[in-house]
Amino acid sequence: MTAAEITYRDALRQALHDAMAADDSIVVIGEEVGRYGGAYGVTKDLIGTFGAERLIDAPISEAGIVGAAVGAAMTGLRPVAELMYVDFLGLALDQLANQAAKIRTMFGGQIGVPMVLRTQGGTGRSAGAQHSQSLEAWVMHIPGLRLAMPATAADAYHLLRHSLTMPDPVVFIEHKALYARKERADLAAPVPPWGQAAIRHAGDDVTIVAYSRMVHTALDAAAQLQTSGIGAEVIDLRTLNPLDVATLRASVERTGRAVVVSEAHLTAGVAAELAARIGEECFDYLEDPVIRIAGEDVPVPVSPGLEAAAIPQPGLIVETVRRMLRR
Amino acid sequence: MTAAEITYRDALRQALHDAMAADDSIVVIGEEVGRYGGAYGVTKDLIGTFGAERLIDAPISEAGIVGAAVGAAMTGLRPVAELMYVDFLGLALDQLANQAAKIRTMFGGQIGVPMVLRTQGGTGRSAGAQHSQSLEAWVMHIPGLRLAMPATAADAYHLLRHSLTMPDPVVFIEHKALYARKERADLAAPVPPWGQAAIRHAGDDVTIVAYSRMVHTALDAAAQLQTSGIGAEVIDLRTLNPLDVATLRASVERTGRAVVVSEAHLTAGVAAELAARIGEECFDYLEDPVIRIAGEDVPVPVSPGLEAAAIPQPGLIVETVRRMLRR
Amino acid sequence: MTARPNLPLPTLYRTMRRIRSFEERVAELYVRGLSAGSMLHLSIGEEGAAAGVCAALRPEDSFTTHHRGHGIFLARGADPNRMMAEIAGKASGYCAGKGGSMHIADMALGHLGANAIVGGGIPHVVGAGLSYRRLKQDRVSVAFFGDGAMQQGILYESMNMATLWDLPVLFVCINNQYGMGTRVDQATRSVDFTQRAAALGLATGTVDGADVEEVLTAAQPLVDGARAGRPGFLAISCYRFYGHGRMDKSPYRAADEEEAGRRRDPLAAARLALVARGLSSAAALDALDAEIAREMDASIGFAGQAPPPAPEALFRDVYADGEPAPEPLRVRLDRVLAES
Amino acid sequence: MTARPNLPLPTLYRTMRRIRSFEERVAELYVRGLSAGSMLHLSIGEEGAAAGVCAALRPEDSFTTHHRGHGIFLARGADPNRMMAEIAGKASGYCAGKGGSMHIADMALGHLGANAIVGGGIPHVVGAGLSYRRLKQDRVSVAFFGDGAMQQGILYESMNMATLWDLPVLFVCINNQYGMGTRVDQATRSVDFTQRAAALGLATGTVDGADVEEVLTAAQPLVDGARAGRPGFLAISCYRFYGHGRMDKSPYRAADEEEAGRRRDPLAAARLALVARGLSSAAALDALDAEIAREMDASIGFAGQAPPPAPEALFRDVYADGEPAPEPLRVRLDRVLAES
Ligand SMILES: Cc1ncc(C[n+]2csc(CCOP(=O)(O)OP(=O)(O)O)c2C)c(N)n1
Ligand SMILES: Cc1ncc(C[n+]2csc(CCOP(=O)(O)OP(=O)(O)O)c2C)c(N)n1
Ligand SMILES: [Mg+2]
Ligand SMILES: [Mg+2]
Repeated sequence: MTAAEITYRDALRQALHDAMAADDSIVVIGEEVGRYGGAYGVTKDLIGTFGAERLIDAPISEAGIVGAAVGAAMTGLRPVAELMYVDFLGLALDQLANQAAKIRTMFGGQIGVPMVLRTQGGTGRSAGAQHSQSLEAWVMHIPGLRLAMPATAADAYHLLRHSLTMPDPVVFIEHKALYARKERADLAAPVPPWGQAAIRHAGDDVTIVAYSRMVHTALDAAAQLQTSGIGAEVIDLRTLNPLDVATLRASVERTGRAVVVSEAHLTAGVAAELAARIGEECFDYLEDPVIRIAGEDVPVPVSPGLEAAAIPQPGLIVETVRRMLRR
Repeated sequence: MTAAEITYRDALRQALHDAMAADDSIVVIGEEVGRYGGAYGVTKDLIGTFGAERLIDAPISEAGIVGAAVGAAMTGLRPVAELMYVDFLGLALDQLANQAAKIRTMFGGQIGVPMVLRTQGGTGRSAGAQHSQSLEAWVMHIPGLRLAMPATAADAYHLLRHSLTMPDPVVFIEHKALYARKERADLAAPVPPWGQAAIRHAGDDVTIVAYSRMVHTALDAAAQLQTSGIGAEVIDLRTLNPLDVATLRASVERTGRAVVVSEAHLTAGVAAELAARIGEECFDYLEDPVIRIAGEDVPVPVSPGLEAAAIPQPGLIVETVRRMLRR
Repeated sequence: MTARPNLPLPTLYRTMRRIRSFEERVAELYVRGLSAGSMLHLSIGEEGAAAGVCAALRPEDSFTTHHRGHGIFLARGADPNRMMAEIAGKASGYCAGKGGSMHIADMALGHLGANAIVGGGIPHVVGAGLSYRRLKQDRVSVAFFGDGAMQQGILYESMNMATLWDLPVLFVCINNQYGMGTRVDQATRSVDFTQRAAALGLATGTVDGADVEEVLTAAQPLVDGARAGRPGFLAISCYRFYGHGRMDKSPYRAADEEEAGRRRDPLAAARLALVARGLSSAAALDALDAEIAREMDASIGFAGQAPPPAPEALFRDVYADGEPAPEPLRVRLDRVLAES
Repeated sequence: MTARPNLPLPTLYRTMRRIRSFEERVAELYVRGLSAGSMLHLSIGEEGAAAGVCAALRPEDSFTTHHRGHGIFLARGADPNRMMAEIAGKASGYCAGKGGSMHIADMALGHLGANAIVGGGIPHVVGAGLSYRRLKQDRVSVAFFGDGAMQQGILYESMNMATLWDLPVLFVCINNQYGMGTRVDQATRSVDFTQRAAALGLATGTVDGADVEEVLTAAQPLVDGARAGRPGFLAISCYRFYGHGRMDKSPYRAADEEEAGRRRDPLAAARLALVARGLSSAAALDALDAEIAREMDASIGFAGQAPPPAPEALFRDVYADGEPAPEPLRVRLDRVLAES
């Protein structure tokens, strides 16, 4: 297969399609995943190919959906439970964090829970405070849960395919503002293995760490910085559990400066973990404090202007890097 | 009133008693809070004083309990919703994080949700992976929620009294291993205001930041370090929202070294936020990286030996500080 | 529809017309690109439920709604200008432009809030009921939600607490036959929702939302019962005339089903009845409709002109005034970068 | 109790005696300070429910239990030694000492897990039902839970999914009249739980847990129905003879109530019936009881001797073998401190 234009949405659908074609035990359980084709169209037409037995339209019962997936994963299926919005995690977190995440440990290793929780988050649609959150920190904090947050169509495809082969529960968080994003990608071409970050833009002056949609925000900033001769290395983490500390280290030891970018609220968010890690691992190499640029600590407002102001924009990253480098 | 011996448990009960006596609008809603007197005895006998109309025994419906408290807080009462274990947050987090925390913002400031969510967490009873967690990071990450985690009986009393006067939702997390802890305290004596940390042990060589039960673990370590002439300053944060950055700064700028201690899982936990903050705010003063000593990234096992090994112990803090100071 | 001169059909018609006229303007607001986003859920076809139930309430009563709550709030006397401004995300909206269509609320009119979480607002009325009883206030609180919420666990926890504590609470399920693309019988085998409520000890009723007078007639005793401490549940059957949201063309519904469904029109029925009973004339109703249309047109103009929230509003109202507020990113960065 | 020679009463008696005898030893384990913690929930008084329902299952069927699940697992043939070792937090326990009393599980015997979250294990049987149907396996999955779980929303979501999808699932509520200190009628106004399940379309049954044969008789058709794709719900009434947990002396229960409750003893009843029907003799039963007592005494010895988990076990089984494991604090600190 050669490179072709594909959207993040279609890459996800392709991944589900290919995985389901290859593995009979995969079923998708969620609201509107079948006939409707998914609130954001990711599962469109899959029911035609795989039938209602494998694309299971569920009632509006988030806790039940995730709980059912846990039981199915323990008894021979590989369920993909879909939460329409990551904001609904609060309804199903007991089943995810107390059940799926802990069963292998609590039961002394006799059984695992090979399920994937697919969901999407982030701002961009004026969807308001209950439909625009980035709650990955809740998941990253819980041992037993793998966590992937793809930024590109190629990663959307490969990380989802890989998630559907893993022995432990994976939370797979997409970004609503990326679904329509097109890129030239050869889905047959290899990508870095699960758990390894990718350097999306090389540079020696500063390391910008991001994931999901913020990778593109960081790349915009890097491009602007380039024009004024500043080399920003942009690292796309791809997965948050495991976290690729080695790649972060190698980059920051070289650049001596790090900016971490996350769309989630600043306080106690993923950016804090990244800053703490880099601070620990690269202390002797840092010429400046690790700077966090993250979502404001406010519920996301519906008003478009305020919504955009609530999350990191390229301009602020550029300005921050300039100030760090004093140029 | 002069100093008398009082337990953390009794201080909490006294706070509820005094607050309810002073404010008719306060009601307690939770499982076993009335006749039973609370799973850990905190509300013991209060039903006798205030009656079943104010100590409301609820069915086992965590989401409903918190949701009812939200509605009550919007309509004239000041409810104290009790979750028997913080581990049950996953059942009620939608009502806490999507409702209570966001209502003031989403509704443009026309109404607040003056409720207190009382709960308890931590290890110490071989209660297993679903009854031993420290999930404060989930709460700290969400704008709109105040967060208090008292370490002493005096703070248990005053922080709870203060929580019951606040205009916004407060999550008040007690520690199961502290309930029986006795201290000499004069509850009439003033304590630092809400949002201000307390220095529990003075020292110039290193700053140890902790909260809740880990304050006592840090104090044990500080005492041992003292004997070998190392001065460790132990800061008890008392509240995590707001976070008293000024006190952290002042101390670390003086000591040049910081160790943050938390019983919660290391990754994406409160210790990460503290390390990131100190790294940002005190960069030029730090002679060593900010070191995080936190709970291991594993579900808490029931076996007593493994349970103790899963959380920070004084010895590790002492050893770590010695290595930082090379003595 | 037999004559019930004691029922305020003219008023109910007016309320329903205002709702439909408003919702049509919401659609227009979106088309004109003036709405904040596209998550707009219209209640066209459900006017009978909103008007009928709200007519059974007193001004001091309160309620929460689901995401499809414009009509219910209008039935309670909302100002279309402030509603439309909120849907446009403007500062003069009911929620200062921060809540939008799915989070409209107004304490002055007893609106404890619309909710974007299916079932999210249901337990709040249980809490309101606790307040009213404890504060000795003679008030009822009503939770409005859709058929989809019948499959959310929180509903059962809430109904059980309401009966356990004898609260002045009413649960109203507006069954418009669909939850997004899922027909109600595709979400459950038990479409007679009243049995579930009855099994938990609630007084129940079920009614056709196409007849606004029937709705009021069914709602009144349940509201009165709730006021007396007997919580109730009312299932109102109607049809969602259009898509789930603005982007949804309902490809999952057959044309003839939609046609039949749209014939269950509470407005058309009320209009016929008013004329048949000589309570009004086609001409008078046309004039009324036109007057309402002008009022609603004006709301679009108002929303269009209204100023957006000021940038500093982002950090306002996260906590109460005077309490420590969130530190803006720029302020933090200025401090941190100034030093290093 | 009328004679039902076709029912295996001797076996049921043996099962119930083993449960009670084991639970008595769990209490002893705690008193001897050998248990891992004090959160031990005994099922004394509930043996009829465990023995009766499990007798209606096939070996390939699966189940989840609540926190009071020792008896159910024993009824499925659990090894008392490995159970007691787990309750003591020892490496040779069913869960390597990591789960303890509230998290015993054993895939070999179809035990999908006990749960410390009230209601937590209920949806898992829905998932198991989905697997069995999709994998064309003729198996049933049963969720055991207490009366307290009847107030957890997840139960309703689970029952609805089970009927919607025609799953081979059975929900069994062991109503021991209390949830901690809350009597069932203090948690709800509707104590006939079967109505709630019926309202969601489940086949229902209700039975007195003091008569183990009645339990089996009531459970069998529901299990068979579930196997045929008709999910069921069985409410079993019994009495929690002792406190909620080891620390609870049940001060909230009147002495006479407890006395009456303890007279609802499935073991005593079965014993009488066995002798009355000439299926056994007092002497034979005494001998059996003594033999079981020895077996259970041995389990305490086994648990006492058993080695605790090795320290490195802390980092094992968080993820599958061969997958990246959590980095121990000390390893991280050694690296970080070595550098700076
Ligand atoms: C907890 C939750 N789950 C899913 C959604 C996505 N969603 C929004 S509306 C809707 C359908 C709701 O159907 P119903 O309750 O019948 O209300 P209606 O839209 O028909 O008025 C869904 C699934 C949500 N907003 N919240
Ligand atoms: C979600 C949740 N809420 C509360 C608790 C605390 N708790 C443990 S057992 C129990 C009572 C359960 O009663 P029931 O379901 O009747 O089971 P029983 O103990 O009577 O067997 C409670 C409230 C819990 N473990 N999980
Ligand atoms: Mg609907
Ligand atoms: Mg019980």
